[in-house]
Amino acid sequence: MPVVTKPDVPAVKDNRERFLERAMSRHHYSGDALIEVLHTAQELYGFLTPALLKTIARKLRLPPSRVLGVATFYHFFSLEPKGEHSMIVCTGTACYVAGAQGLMRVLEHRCAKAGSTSPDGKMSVQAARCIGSCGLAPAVIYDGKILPRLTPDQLNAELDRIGVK
Amino acid sequence: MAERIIINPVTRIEGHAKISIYLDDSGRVDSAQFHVVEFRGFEKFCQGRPFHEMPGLMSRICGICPVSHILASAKAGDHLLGVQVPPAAEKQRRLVNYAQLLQSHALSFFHLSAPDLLLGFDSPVEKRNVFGLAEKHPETARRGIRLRQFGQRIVELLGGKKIHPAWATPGGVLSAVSTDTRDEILACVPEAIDTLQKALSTMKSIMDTFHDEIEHIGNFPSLFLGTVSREGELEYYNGLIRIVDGEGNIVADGLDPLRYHTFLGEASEEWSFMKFPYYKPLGYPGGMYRVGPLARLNVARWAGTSLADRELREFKQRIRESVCQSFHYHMARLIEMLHAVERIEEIASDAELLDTHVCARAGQNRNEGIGSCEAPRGTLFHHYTVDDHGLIQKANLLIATAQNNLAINKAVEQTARRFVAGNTMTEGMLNRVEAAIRCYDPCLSCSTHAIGQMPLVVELKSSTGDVLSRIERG
Amino acid sequence: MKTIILAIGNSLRRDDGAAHRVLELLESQSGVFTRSLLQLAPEQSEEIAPARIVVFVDADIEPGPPRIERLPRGDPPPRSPLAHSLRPAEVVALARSLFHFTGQAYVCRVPGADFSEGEGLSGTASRNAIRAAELLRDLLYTPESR
Amino acid sequence: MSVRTLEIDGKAVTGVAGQSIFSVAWDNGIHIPRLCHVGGVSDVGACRLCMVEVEGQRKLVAACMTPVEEGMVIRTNTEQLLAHRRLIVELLFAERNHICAVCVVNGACELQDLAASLGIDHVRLRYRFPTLSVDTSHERFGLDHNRCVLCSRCIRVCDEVEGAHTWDFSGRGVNSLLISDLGEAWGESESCTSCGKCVQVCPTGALFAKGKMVSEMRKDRRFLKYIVTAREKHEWVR
Repeated sequence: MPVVTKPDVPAVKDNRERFLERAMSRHHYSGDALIEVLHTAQELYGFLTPALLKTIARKLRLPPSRVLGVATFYHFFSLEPKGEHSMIVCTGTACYVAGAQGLMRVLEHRCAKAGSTSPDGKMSVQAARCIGSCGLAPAVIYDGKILPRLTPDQLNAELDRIGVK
Repeated sequence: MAERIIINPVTRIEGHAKISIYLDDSGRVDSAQFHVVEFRGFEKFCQGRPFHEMPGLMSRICGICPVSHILASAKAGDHLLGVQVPPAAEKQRRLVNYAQLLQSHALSFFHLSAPDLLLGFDSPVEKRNVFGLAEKHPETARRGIRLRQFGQRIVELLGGKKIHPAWATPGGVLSAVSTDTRDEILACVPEAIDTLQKALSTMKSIMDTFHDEIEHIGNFPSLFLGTVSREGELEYYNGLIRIVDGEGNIVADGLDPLRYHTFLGEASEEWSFMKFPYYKPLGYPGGMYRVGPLARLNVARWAGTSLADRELREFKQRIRESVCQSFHYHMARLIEMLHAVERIEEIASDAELLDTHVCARAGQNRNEGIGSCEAPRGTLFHHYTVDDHGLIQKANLLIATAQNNLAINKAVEQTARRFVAGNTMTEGMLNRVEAAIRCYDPCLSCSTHAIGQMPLVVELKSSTGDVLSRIERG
Repeated sequence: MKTIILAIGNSLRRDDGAAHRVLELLESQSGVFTRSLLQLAPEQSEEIAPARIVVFVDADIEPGPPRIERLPRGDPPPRSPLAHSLRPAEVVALARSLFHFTGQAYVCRVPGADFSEGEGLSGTASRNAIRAAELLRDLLYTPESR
Repeated sequence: MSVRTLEIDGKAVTGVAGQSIFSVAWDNGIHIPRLCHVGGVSDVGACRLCMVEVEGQRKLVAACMTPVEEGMVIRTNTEQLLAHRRLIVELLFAERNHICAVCVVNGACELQDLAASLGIDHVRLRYRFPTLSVDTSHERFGLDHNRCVLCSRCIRVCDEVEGAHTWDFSGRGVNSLLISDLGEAWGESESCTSCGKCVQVCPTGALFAKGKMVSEMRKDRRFLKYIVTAREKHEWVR
């Protein structure tokens, strides 16, 4: 019963529904596994559509409002398509003191506000509370890779390199 | 333009107003402007609110005539629901509307205007006030208070509160009237009628002494707009709009208040925050019209109640055709009050008033609702646009004082022309400029009432902006 | 004979409603009647007539400490009204000439700071309301009036 | 059922094991302020208004979430507690747009009553004035987020008594918002049975019956107890 709308149309057969189903079945469709299932769905689809949430709620026999509540509570889950790349700015105390706000301003100016994606879909920007690398402050995580002791100029150069206009 | 006289009277009470009189080089009055800073927040902050909240919200616009705003608002709500309110509810609404007219007019006549009228415009300012009146005519002053209390009491009995009652709701009203309430109302009627007949006969006996004021305070041709019943009687709650010209000829008749925007335009001027409504076919500012007590008597053929009819006939004979003199607003208020008391008696005697079915229930059936009624100061329109879930998207309020705005300006200008002589300002001139405004009993929407209001300031300025003289009083 | 306290003001204009707060702060006491009003109208002259002491509590736009003043006898200062409310002195003058009021009249001023649209008092007005209530207690709740 | 003897505000009282401090206090006429507790559904300790002092404990405890223990000495009304409560209520007022003068439950609102009883006449904090919507898509009821204090009574009564679990919170912290189902308009919710229980338990005018005007709405504060007693004990007592 494919109710899931596909964020993009794959050339090959889409196995994602099957993977998601398998994840739920592994947890015996238990409501307690909601967060794990949401994780799987997010990894498979990149973001959580209303249709996806509805399917998960029905399979796990949970009220839809709780599923949406959980999905919006954690910053990890996204209800909008993610950008091609992501930058997570650490705004923990050490990074803040070392100038995280300046980095955030650069990203806001050139890409998007924290928590959203640039209009061209190129870059998602997020803020994090302390990533535990205070020695590298201020730090930005670019596609899972730490960019340590970053200055606004270096960040600008990095964005140029990635191709952000 | 050489000199400018500025009267800066009401800054913190009921909005902000200022009068500027412009003199030409020879010291004669060139023009006059009545500036108003009206608090217009209501049209903005009701956006996004459910329309059922509107009567309660709109009643907050004014502490003087909250009932009118509730009624116009509830009627706009009726329109959105597409229902006919139950007869008992309509009777309650009419009753309270008459009661409010009574209390508002009583204050205007007995306490604001009577000192001018009964003591004379040129009597010393120390005595020409409500205390001077209390000294010389204690019985009139006392009666005026009791008449106002009667009106207030009805509003309180039916509305639950005197100042911001919230009892009318889209579809009807909230509760039924008890027999005790009805009896209490009826018991007060005879004294009220007596008070008004006495005041009318006093007023008629002194009318001729005001020849000068009648001729020169706000006497100019204009259109008059008011609501009449299908039979052409005085009507305050539900009727059709009629417009007559300065000679009493009907210019337009049978206009549906729900289509007000097809015949009324709203202009604005940079020197005032208040709108300048006008009659569209005659353009701006040629389409100047007046509303309120005098306008209603001018558009109606009959009052529809016996005592008021007799007075109205006499009034119309006395001044023939249509009445253009603003001064007659005072007399018109007395006749309207008499009519209101007669109608109050009529409604209170009707058994249907006590019916307990007072609210028609329905869901929203339209996206646009218009409600209109006659407020003490004139015709009032509330116009709401709502989304499919009943949330207000746009609200337009056309209030009586705004509709008299052009006429008030004209009256001030004309009065100043007559009573301003040279570069000096006399008490008499000031009195009469204020008297010209007082005819319309303008209500400039509510503000604070704290101690420390700005005094009345009159400034005479030279062309270079120097203050040549200045009068200030509390 | 009784004491009447009239609180005047519009609580939708923030500190303009300070007088109402003063009333709330006063404990009820036998022989003391209180009323909250938006503004004074002629009919208040009849209401206050039977009182021995009447106090008008009102917000004040002039800054300074709250204070209670005795209203002088005699006519109130003249004015030519365009607005629809009366001043305390006017209500008292009416009460004297029409309803045989012979009592003493006071005005209690509660200075405010913020008279914009909205509800709730500013810190200034709140403090002044508390002080004004104390002043009223001193004036009205003296041993002989108990 | 084993009995616990303790002291609340200097008064010797008894409760049964497992009973909350809040409940024992109320049984004994000591009314601890609250916004999130409502008799008939589970407690969550969300509003923090019922915080009390327990002798020998450094931290304040939520009376609704703490079971009574033998020999406890509890104070519910100290200066410190009152100051906390005042601050909590002021925070609630500052957080959203609570305008009593135009509210349907003006005069019968638990938040308003609470503020009055705590002597709050102004808010020391800066108001946030968030732009929040009103949802009147439901045929009979409306939701005004401006007046919501996030007490979650509606969520619990819908879940535990009605069994629909239409409501929940989305987001977190200051961005929390009451949602129905997957965030669609209330009127489009598939799970809502239109029973109106949430409207009755809402302490403010956030959930209201449509068609009510300012100050007109009065909520039935006893109905939930009636339903729950009927369901659990088969006794229909008002």
